[in-house]
Amino acid sequence: MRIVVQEHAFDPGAEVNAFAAGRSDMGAIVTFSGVVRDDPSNPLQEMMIEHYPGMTEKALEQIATEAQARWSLSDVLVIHRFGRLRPGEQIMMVATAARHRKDAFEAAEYLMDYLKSRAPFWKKEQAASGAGWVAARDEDEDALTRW
Amino acid sequence: MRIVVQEHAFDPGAEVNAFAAGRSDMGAIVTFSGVVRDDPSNPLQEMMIEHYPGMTEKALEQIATEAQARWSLSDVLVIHRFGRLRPGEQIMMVATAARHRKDAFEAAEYLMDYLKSRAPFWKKEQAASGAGWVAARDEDEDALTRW
Amino acid sequence: MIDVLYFAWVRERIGLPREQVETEAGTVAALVDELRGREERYALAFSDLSALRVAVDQDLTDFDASLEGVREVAFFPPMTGG
Amino acid sequence: MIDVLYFAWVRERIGLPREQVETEAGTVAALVDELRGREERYALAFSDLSALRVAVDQDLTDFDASLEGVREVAFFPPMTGG
Repeated sequence: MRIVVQEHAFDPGAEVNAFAAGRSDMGAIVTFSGVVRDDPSNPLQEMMIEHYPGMTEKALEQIATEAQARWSLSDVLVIHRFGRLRPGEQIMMVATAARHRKDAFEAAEYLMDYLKSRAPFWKKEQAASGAGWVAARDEDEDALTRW
Repeated sequence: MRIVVQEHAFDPGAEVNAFAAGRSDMGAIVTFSGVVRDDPSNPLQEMMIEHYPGMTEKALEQIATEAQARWSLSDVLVIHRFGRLRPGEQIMMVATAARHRKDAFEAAEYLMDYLKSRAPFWKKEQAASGAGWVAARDEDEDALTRW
Repeated sequence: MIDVLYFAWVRERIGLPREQVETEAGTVAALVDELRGREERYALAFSDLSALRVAVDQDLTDFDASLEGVREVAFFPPMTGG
Repeated sequence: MIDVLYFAWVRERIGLPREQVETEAGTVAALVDELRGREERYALAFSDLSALRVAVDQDLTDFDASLEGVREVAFFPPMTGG
């Protein structure tokens, strides 16, 4: 298991290749990447991600440990950035490896659902129309009920 | 949409980076990679993947087009190899991009479920104990009923 | 004249990947009956149709499918991609 | 003495990211009541608890949670990671 919380950019392709490298015990690898999305009707200048140092790492480890307990996984990777990001930049990624695709897919969705609503990150957008905190979506909270 | 059927190896990290490059209209990217899995109790020497040239490309395009009709996707990528592969080598990958993660995850799972049972590929394994065709699993056929 | 293709263990049992078949069979099932009558290796390959899949002009179909106007028929086991 | 941390718009409304608070409050709710009584900016930040989340010693909890032996309490809006 590898959990990384960092300010600087990362290379998702290099990360997924390193995650898979030299292993033949897993048949399925699923990745999810979150990207700063722009809105042509209200151009985004930057996204500022705030987090809670200490609790962030602890929460991500708890979520990843729970995923490993629920599914048969060979490995789990979580990378999440904080600080200033521009449109098109990678915010975060998760990767899961398993013998079978069902485990890898379900675990990746679980990680994302919990990471969205239970890891202490907050996003503030600076757009053409002004600045504002991104509001949590009810459907993200609701997504947790399926697990 | 990009569909590639090829004999030679590909670089999954470079493919996912190229898939995401220069785009800020999608917030979520999901990838699935299938890897040749070894079995320590019966070491695999190689996997031979046979396919049906012509029908393969047609079937993959139909599956990807149906995924784009069912979910709101920015882009879809499917790469599948044929020929001889060794343990640990990448067999195939799919990638989906969408504004929201639910679409990207569901479409990737749909692509994989259909690709498993509806694209004309067959695997033969040459292992320590001898050679044999990989049998289709009932659960792969059953997986289609959920869509 | 129809191109008939075989894949995976169907190809191995019949011993060739494709052949041209002169037939007046109206359906895939009738073509299978003709092939079965040819030689033991065909009879063996087609002994259990539930273990086989068929594509007509590169579209998956079933054994009732018509062969009218068809150029290519392929027989193979259930697919195992991914 | 408890370290009290504020994040996102809670931090902005209160005007600081953390402070040390001398308190004998037995629960998070009691601590919130004390903070509300301090100044208008605290009253504003804590005006709607349903819009807030709380962590005690870096674990998410609720406003009934005990403060016995606690070193760190954090207040923030619902999280928006990923």
